[in-house]
Formats: sequence, structure tokens, C-alpha cells
Amino acid sequence: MAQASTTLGLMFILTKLTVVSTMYLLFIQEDKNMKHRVLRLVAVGVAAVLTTFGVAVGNAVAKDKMVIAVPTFLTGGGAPAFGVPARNGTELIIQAINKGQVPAPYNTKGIAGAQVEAIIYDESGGGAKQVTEYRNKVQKLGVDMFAGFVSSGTCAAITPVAEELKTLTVYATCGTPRVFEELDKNPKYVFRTMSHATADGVALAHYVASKYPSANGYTGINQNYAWGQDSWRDFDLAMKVLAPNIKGSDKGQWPKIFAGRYGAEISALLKSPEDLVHTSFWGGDLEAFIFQGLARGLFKKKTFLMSVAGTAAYRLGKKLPAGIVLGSRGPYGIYANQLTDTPMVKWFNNAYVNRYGTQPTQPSYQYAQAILGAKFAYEKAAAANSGKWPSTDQVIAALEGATFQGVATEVRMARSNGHQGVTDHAWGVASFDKELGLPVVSEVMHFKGDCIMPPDGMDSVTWLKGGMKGAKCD
Amino acid sequence: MVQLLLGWFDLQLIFTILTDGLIYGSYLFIVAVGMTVIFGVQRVLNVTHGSFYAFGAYLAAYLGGIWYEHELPDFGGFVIIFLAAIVVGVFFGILIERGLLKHLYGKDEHIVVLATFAAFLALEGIGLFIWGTDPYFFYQPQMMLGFVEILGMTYDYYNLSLIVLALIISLSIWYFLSRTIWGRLLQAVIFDREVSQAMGVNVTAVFLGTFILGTTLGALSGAAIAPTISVLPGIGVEVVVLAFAVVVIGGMGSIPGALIGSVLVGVVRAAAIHEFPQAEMFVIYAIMAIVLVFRPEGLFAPPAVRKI
Amino acid sequence: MTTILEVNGLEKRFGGVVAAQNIGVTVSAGETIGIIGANGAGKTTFVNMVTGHLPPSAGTVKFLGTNIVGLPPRRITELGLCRSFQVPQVFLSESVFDNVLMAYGIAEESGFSMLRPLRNKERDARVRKHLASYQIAEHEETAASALSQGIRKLLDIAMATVRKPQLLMLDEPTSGISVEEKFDLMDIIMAALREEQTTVMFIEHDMEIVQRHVARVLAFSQGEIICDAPTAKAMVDPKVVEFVLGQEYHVGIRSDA
Amino acid sequence: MSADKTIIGVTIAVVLLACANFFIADWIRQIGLLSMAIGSVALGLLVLWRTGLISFGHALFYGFSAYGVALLNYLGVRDAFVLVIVSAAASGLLAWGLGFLVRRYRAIFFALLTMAFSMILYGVLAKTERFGSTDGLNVHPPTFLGYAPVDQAAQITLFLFGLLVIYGLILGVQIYLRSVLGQMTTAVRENEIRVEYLGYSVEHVIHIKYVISGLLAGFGGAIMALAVGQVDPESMAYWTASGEFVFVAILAGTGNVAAPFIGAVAFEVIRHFAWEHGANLWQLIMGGTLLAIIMFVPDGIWSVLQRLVGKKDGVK
Repeated sequence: MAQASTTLGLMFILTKLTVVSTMYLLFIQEDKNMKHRVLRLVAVGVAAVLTTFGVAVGNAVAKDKMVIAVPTFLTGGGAPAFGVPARNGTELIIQAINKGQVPAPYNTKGIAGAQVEAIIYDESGGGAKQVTEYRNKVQKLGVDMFAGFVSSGTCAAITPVAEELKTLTVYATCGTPRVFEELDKNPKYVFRTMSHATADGVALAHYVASKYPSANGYTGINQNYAWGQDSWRDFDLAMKVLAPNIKGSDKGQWPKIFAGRYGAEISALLKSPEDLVHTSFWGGDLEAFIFQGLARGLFKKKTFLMSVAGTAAYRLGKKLPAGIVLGSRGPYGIYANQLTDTPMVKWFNNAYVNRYGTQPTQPSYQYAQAILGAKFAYEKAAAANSGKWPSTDQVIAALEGATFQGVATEVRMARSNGHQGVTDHAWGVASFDKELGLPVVSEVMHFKGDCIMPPDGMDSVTWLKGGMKGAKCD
Repeated sequence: MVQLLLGWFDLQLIFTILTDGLIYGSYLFIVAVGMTVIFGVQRVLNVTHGSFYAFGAYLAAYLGGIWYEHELPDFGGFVIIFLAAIVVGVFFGILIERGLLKHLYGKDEHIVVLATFAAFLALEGIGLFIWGTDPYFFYQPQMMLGFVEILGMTYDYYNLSLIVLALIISLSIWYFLSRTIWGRLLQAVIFDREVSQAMGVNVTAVFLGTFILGTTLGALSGAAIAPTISVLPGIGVEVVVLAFAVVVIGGMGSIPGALIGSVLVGVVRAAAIHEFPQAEMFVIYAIMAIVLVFRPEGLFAPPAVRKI
Repeated sequence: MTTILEVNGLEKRFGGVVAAQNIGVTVSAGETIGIIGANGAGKTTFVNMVTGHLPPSAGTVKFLGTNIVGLPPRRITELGLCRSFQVPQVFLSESVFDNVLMAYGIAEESGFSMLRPLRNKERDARVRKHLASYQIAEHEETAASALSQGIRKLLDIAMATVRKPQLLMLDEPTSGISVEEKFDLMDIIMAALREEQTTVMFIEHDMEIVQRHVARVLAFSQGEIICDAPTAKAMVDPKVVEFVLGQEYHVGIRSDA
Repeated sequence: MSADKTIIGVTIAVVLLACANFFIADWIRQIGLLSMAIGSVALGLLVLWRTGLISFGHALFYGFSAYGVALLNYLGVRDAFVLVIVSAAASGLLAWGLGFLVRRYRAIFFALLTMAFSMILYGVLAKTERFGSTDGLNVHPPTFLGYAPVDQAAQITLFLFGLLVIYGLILGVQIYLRSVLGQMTTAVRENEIRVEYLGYSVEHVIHIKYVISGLLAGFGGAIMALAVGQVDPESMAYWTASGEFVFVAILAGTGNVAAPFIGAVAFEVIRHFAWEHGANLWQLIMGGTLLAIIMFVPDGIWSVLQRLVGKKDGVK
């Protein structure tokens, strides 16, 4: 594979050289002899055609091993919180799959017999750049499928392109419900193996309604971009349905993403009358906000609902403010590490800690889950195809509407024509356990997927605004 | 109308807005002053400033991490802040000035900006190599100082001390420029480089000295802010834009301009956060655009006279 | 004789400093007028105000019957009042030919016709003819930055005259030129202008040149016109002798930068 | 004057590329499309640069037009010609409006004012939920005068369309640069006073340049929106995008109207391989390349090509 790509790269350079040299010949060279010019032109033309044909022919990829492209943040602000744990989780699970070390039901070597190569690449740079990279991975490297994507923005950008290029793409982490509700109502090639972000807000609202029924209100501080805006909207709408007596503030704070300095925002929050503060901060912004808030006693005065604090819990350690309501975007990370007792989680946690010296967080679980989804689908399709390597259509058929075991939870592909996963969710209160030397969660409530996700065919915002009809909560 | 005005007159709110504004303004000034100094003397709009900020923060957080890991005395963090600033400032000051800018003096302003932009990109890459992607924490100095309650609002001493740091920096620069021989020489060079050179001022040394000063201030800003943030890749990018804005608003190269511009932005921003949180994102660019439209030389730069 | 320029009560103050006041002058077509005065007497300020470079503090300037105070230089130029500069204002990196070609392009096209190609055979021919009449055709290919001061001055004036102005104001055409070259230079300029029958006003320090080329003199001192008379009469005017000639003559015929 | 060598050269190159379009691999075609988009913006910068003005905020027009395509799409407009022309025209209009302000400024003030405006657009786009906030908007594959190709044919057609557009742009700019108005470029850079006293408004010259430049950036943004199928504030309107355009302009040099496109290809190729062979390295590679160009080939690739054949004088 690597060799093929190098060859292709060389051919590519040759092609471009011919174009450039053509320009050079035409614009620069002052050769009075017209015949020479024409001859040279023909030569360049032939070379161009040959090299480009060579590229076109070289595109075939051998099938004895499969290639999964795994996009995640390797640079920029998203790397520490999401990219690095996601990459670690991916590397771990893929190596284990290739060696057959994953616990049952995934204890066969490889995926449907093929060894897996993961091309882990950088997701930063914005939607347009990512679409370009996606096309490259498909058209140049001929990858079999994609598993990954952290950012909602990237997923929104990739969805139509994945359909256009007819490439199996399994979203691992990105949260926006827009993917199947708006952008791609009739998906074929695109899947998502975890609940979307609406589930976070709804589950949190359930948690608040039952644990803080007498709170006098809630305000928020969210980054002023799509993720922050959506997170607040979903939580706010769900609260209006589930706890109408707890009033939301219309003076929530909207700092710019990566602002890093929150002095005035903290003053405004300290001044605000509401007891509860919702935030979907993550990564460096979250950590900076916590340090600055701690220095001013903010977390003693307010109860914080932090939907993505799971990404920072272990790193903050004893600086994790005690008593915050902490989310992990599902039963991943700290919830799995501490509370889930299955052989799968035990194995994953052990292997991860041994290899990287730190606890796995939610992106590690979510990425591994997406790849297990792929293994499940390929093997199911291969079995139906009498053991032969399945076509993409067969893999899609196998995954649509299926239920498979992820690392930390069962995933039911039960929404959006069987393309959107539904999983359980968990919320609890964080504190630091001095004896363990680790942050822990208590007061944990679990929520069933059908209770916190809109029913099939229903748009999230409509569902929330309509009073969340059809939610199945036991 | 009167009622509206009275409604606005909320002492605690006004106090909070002013304090928040001063703190943020001091932060902006500390972050921008190095860029302002370099621009004032060398007419180089230095994008690598963002890298110095980042490297200052990284080195301080790295050393601080080791320091506190060994449970050494808490105050050591403050020594580390200044130490890191000087190490980074001197090293990168010499590297960039001698290695890059020296070859570009006299070229088009744009080209120099681009060259520093290029160096900035390269340094970002080098930073990733040295420090990796994981964040560094250096919160101890911020935590150890504790907080105070004024008019029912808590403020922590560390962030309040940024106001003092901003004052110290601006007073020192003022003293240096107006009361020392070196400062006079510097002003001569700013006024007319050729004539100063002809009169025997060692312009090369002045430029190098200024650049090291600017770099050190840049690194100091990073080191001083490090205890309040999570030090991770990309923190320099944000700072470049902020510092640009301050330099533009204050008047290219004017230190008092930068100080007053910073506080202006800080207070307007704080007012927005308290009253119109949605507007926070635009405040600084809006002020920058307004200043550029009505006073393109900045608030404090003397308007240039064009000779025929 | 038709009046082409009528200046009344022109005044310029910079803060408290009076740079020019009570300036009134009437110019008829075909005249050649010399403007004399010591340095700082207000000569250039006068030219700058008339040509729109400096807004006057008070007063009117009527050119061909229109009040041109407040008009931008380009409008004044379009109306047919052109000028040259003490320090030649040319496009330094361009050749002499291209400098004058640009002048022709701007003079000859307007509005959407500005999108026509700058170069065409007819225009090239006009440029060459113009260069020839200022005797700088041999420098056609030379970049303006490489020209001697005298040739550069000629180029500056040549560019100012492509519109065949009704009135041309020259700001010290001979300053910075060596004594040997000065007279030839002035002869070239005046010959070219005579051919076009251009009305000229020029600032000059050298009284020999003034006497040689000029029929009427405006003498400036401390921002005011102290004498407006035919040349021979002006040269013996006591105020002129005291404030202008007295200072000028004893410094001799030095080149005045 | 003999037939324009540049136009002949560009014509032949465009025809060759149009033929090659049917044989090349998809990802090469994609790089070609991106190069056309970035090249158009860089061409817009070239128009300003020749007057000594650099915009650090051309992402304003690029992003404005890209979002124009996405929003028109939303209203049901699918035709590539309508999308590109209307969006680019809207960018031109925006440039016309802002031109009244920016035309008064030069040098670094001009650069910074343009940057401030582009950052305000970024703020608005990132904030407005109707425009998808930071997620941005998708752009559907376009139709071409009723022809609605799918799959590979869609890209091939788009490539041809893009070639047609940039061919038109190059011809237009070439005619402009040879005109009286266009030739005032150097004149304005060197001596504004003289231009005024020759009878033309310097601000007018700069304003027109700014509009043309904004229009070209608008075409670039529109092509990019169609080629990528996605618009978002970070890629389209952040100051780093503007920085990349200036990068391409420097890389290319201002010697010829074709140079920005050659520069854009070089840029896209460098970025392509930098990204592919080390995510952690790409900033270092880009920064290093840019530094090397500024230090060693300040006049860009075009000057290298000229030097290779020992042709010293610049193409006017």
C-alpha cells in the first residue's frame, strides 16, 4: 500500500511537471524554429497522457488486507482532548484485532480474515479541507472505509461527499443530529455508531430534573460555535419539557472558541442568580476555565453541568472541581472504567493503561466502538457471502439496523433507516478519590437510549419542542 | 430614558465591568506590548510574536511541572515565569533577528510580515516536536495567591496582579525611553535611522537589543498567562490576532496607545459580556475596524505628513 | 485678450502662521509670467492652492470662468490647468517613453474607454513627437530613475503638457540644475510651449532667466504679492529690490535646491 | 503589436488540460480544481500587488462568494453558471461598497483594514445558525445549463467548467492589465501625485482594482464551493485562509497572469504531500517553503522560470 502510494505520488509529480514544463515551453522558450516547438509539444503531450494513464491504472488496490482511514485531530486544540485518545484507542483495537486478542465475540484474527491497516490522519483545518482529504483518501489511496471523525462540522461536510463517492463511512464521535435529520435523510454509505448530541442534553435534563428539582434556574457558558450552540439549545429545550419550573437564563455566556481567558465571563456567572450552569466546553478551554474558576471560588458557588468534562477528568486529577455533574457523551470513559465490569471493558482498560500509562477516555472508547462496528459488519456480510470478501453493499446491508457489542455498551443501529446508533447514557457527579489517585463518579444515573433519543423518523428539535413524545423511559 | 439610565447605574455592575475590563486590558497589553515595541522601532509587524508567547508559556509550564512535581516551595513558580521569559526571549530574539530579519531590513513591509508569518508556521511545527500535543498545566502560582471579595464579587490576586504587571511594564518602558541614554539613542533611531547611523549610533545593536526586549516581553506574556490556562498547541495563533488588533487600535508602535487601546477593548468587551454576551466575539474586530476607518494611524500615532 | 485665471483674496493659514494672504491676480491667455520671491515667500503655496494641492483658507480661484476652489487636482487638470513640480514627479522605474505614454493614456481616454489598450501605433507616434519637441527622444528607453536632473525636469514638464493645457504652472523648473544647463533647458521648455501657444506661469530665482523669457512679474514676499508689473518695471521696483532682488542677487547664481 | 504571447500560451494550456481532464485520476483533477480556485484569488491579489497593495483579508470575498453559492443552492438554484456568476458578482459588489473605505489607505493600513473586515465576516458566519455556524453548509453538485452529470462525469464537467471560467478570468485580466486603466498600476505605486496631476483619481484606480480583485476572489470562492461541496467559516473566512492566498501570490510571483495558477498548483501539491506524509510536519514544511521563497526567490516561481531561459526583463 505504502509502495503504491509512493509510486502514485511520483507519477503525480511527473504529471504536474509536464504541465509546468508545457507552460514553460510555451511562454518562455523563444525558439525561432517552429518545428522544434511543435515536436516538443507533441513529446510533452504524449508524456502527459502516459503518466496520467499510468496513474489511472495504478489505482487498483489489493484485497488481501483492508485499509481503514481514521480521521481525528492530530494538531491544534482538538488534539489532546479528542485526537490523542482517539488515536490511541484506534491503534490499540486494530493491533488487537490483527492479533486476535480482542475478547469475544471479536476474538478472530483480522476483519473477515484480512489484516487491517489504519491510516490515521489529521482532521483539523475546517470542513472544506477535510472534504479534500477525504477525496484523496478515496480516490488516491483507495481506502476501503472510513471510521472516525470527532467534529460535527467535519461530519456535516463529509456526509454528502461520502454518499457521492459511495464509500462506507462510520462516524465515531461527532455529535450533530443534522447529519441524518437534514443533510442525508436517506443515507446509504454513512453510519454513526453512537447516539447523537441531543441524547446528551436530554439525559442531562432528566438527571437535573431528578437530582436538582429545587434548583432556581440555570444559565450557561458555551463556546460560540456550532457545538456549543447546539448543546445549549438541546439542553434548554429538554429542560423546558422535563423541568419547566427550573427557568433558563437568556444571558448565557458565549465566548469565542479558544478564547482562553474567561475573567469577565466568570464575573458574569458569579453575578447571575441561577444555581446551575451548563457548559459544553472541552479541551484547553475547559481546563483554562476550570483553573480560572477555581481561583475565584466559582465551583463552590455554582453547580456545573459539564457535558464533555470526561475528556479532561483524568488530566485534571485533583484539580477536577468536586461536585460537578460530569458527562462523557455516553457510558464511556470514566463511566466504563469505573462502573462497567464486562471482560471487554476490563481488557480494553488494562491494555490501554499498560500501553499509554493513562486511563482511556470517551474518544478512545468511541473510536474503538466504530471499528468494532466495522468488524462486525464485514464479518456478518462475509458469512452471508459464503466466506468471501463482501462487497460494500453487502457490508452496508449487514450493518443497517443491526445490533452489535461495542467496547463499553451495546449499539443498536435503530434510527434513520438503521444508520444511526442508539446507546445508553450515564450522568453522575465527579470527585477525586485520594486513595485511588483517580477522579471518580457517584450518584450515577443510567438512561436507556430510547428514552433520550428521538424516535425513528423524528427530527430532534421538533421532538424536543413537541414535548418529547414517544420517549420510552422505564 | 431616565429610568433606563438609572437602571444602568448599578454600582456593583460598573465596578465589575471596570475591573474585568482592566484585567482583560492588562492581559491584552502584556500580550501586545512586545509586538508594539518591535513595530515602533523596527517597523516590523512581527507575527512570530505568537510563537514567543507559546514558547514562553510552554517553557514556564514545563519547568513549573518539574518544580512542583518535586514539591519544591510554591513561590518558585514566580521565579520560573521570569526565568522562562528571559531564556526564550534571548534565545529566540537572537535567532530570529540575526538569522532572519537582518536580511530583510529595508524590504517591503509586507514581505517582512510574510517572512515572520512563515517563521511563525515553522516555529509552530517545531513546538509540536518539542512539546508534543499533550497540554501542560502550571496552575499553582494562580491557586496559591488566593482570592479577595470586593463589593460582593470575588477576584483572585493572580489575575489582579496582571494589572500591576502591565503598569510595571509600561512605566519601565516609559522610564527607559525618556530617562536613560539608551532610551534617547533608541528614540533617535526611531526618528531617523540613517542620520543616527551617520552620527555613530550602532543601529545594528539597537535593533538587536530592541528585538530581544520585544521577544522577552512576548515570552513573558506567555509565561505569565500560563498559570491561568491549559498550555497546548495552537495557543499562539489566537494571540497573534489579539496583538495585531491592539497594535492597530493603539497606533502602530505607540506604547501609551497600546495601553489605552487595550483597556478600551477590555472594558468594552467586559460590558458586552455582562450585558450583551452574544456580541463578545465581534467586539475587538469591530473596534479595530472603527478605529481603522476613522483614525487609520491608530488612536495615538501622530498623523504622518506627506511631502510633495 | 481673454482672461483665463482670476484669483481673488486668496489666503492660507497653518494654525496661526499666515503662509499667504490677499493674493489677487488676473492672467490673460498667451501671457508668460514669472513668479519671484525669496524662499518662504509663498510662491509654492500660491501654486499649490491654485492647482488644488492645498485647500485655501479663504478666497476664490476662477479658471476659465469656473470657481475651482475645492476641486481635486485631477478635475483642475482636466479643465486645462496643469503643473510641474520643483522635485520632478515621475514614475521612476518606468522608461521615459512609458512615462509620457501613461500621460497620454490618461489624457486621451476616460470612462470605459480607459479599458482600451494603452499602446497603439497612433499614440506611440504622438508620444515620440512630444518627446522630440522637448528634446528627450534620445532617452526614450532610459528609466526615469537613471536620468540626470535636467532631463528628469524636462520629462516632468513634458508630462504636464500632454493635455495641451490652457495654463501651465511650473514650480522652479531650473532648480537643482547646473548654471551651464539652465539656460538651454529653459530655452527648450519655452520653445516647446510657444509652439503650443501655452499660457505659462513659472517660479524662478534666476533674474537673468526671468528677464529673458518673461513679460510680466509677480513678486512675493511674506505671503503677499508686493509687485505685479511688466518685467522691466518690476526689476526696479523698490519693494522688489529690497525684499527679493537684494537677497537673491548677493547669493549669486547658485543652484537652489 | 503582435498577438499576445501570454494569451496564446494560456489558450494552448487550457486546451491541453481540457483534453487531459478525461484521462487523469480523480484526485489529480481535484487538485486541479482547488488550484483553479486558489489561483483565481491569487490572481486577484496580483492585480492589487502590482500597485504595491496587499490584502490580508481576501478571504472576505472568497468566503462571501462561497457562502453565496451555498445559500443560492439552498434557494434551489443549481446551475453552475448562475451560481458562480451571481456569487462572484455579489463579492464584487461587496468590494465596491468597502472600496469607498479601503481606497483611502495604503501599505500596512490597507492590509490590516482588509483583514479586520474579513474577521468580521468570519464572526458573522460562525455565529449565524442559519448559515450553519461553524459547521457551515453543504453545496450540492451543480447542473450545467440543464445537464446534470453524476459521479465521475460530474467532476469532469466541473473541471471543464472551471477551466472555462479561469480562461475567461485570465483573458479579462490580461485585457485589463494592458489597458490604460490597468497600466496605471505601477504609476499609482510609484507616484500618486503625478497620477492626480495627469488628471486621474488615484482612489478611483485603487477602487476599481479592489473591485476586480474582489470579483476574482469571488470566482475563486465559488469554484471552491462547487469543487469541495462544502463551505465553512474556518476554511473560507479565517485570517489563515487569507494568509494562504498571500502565500500563493508570493510563491507565484507577479510576472504574468498565468503565474498565480502555476503558484496555486505548486501550493496545492506541497500541501497535499506535506499533509499526507506527516500531519505534525505540515506547518513546518509550509513555513520552511515560504521562508525559502522569500529569502531566495523573492519574485516567485515565475522569475525562476524566466531565469532558466535567461530572459531578464519582466513581462509587462
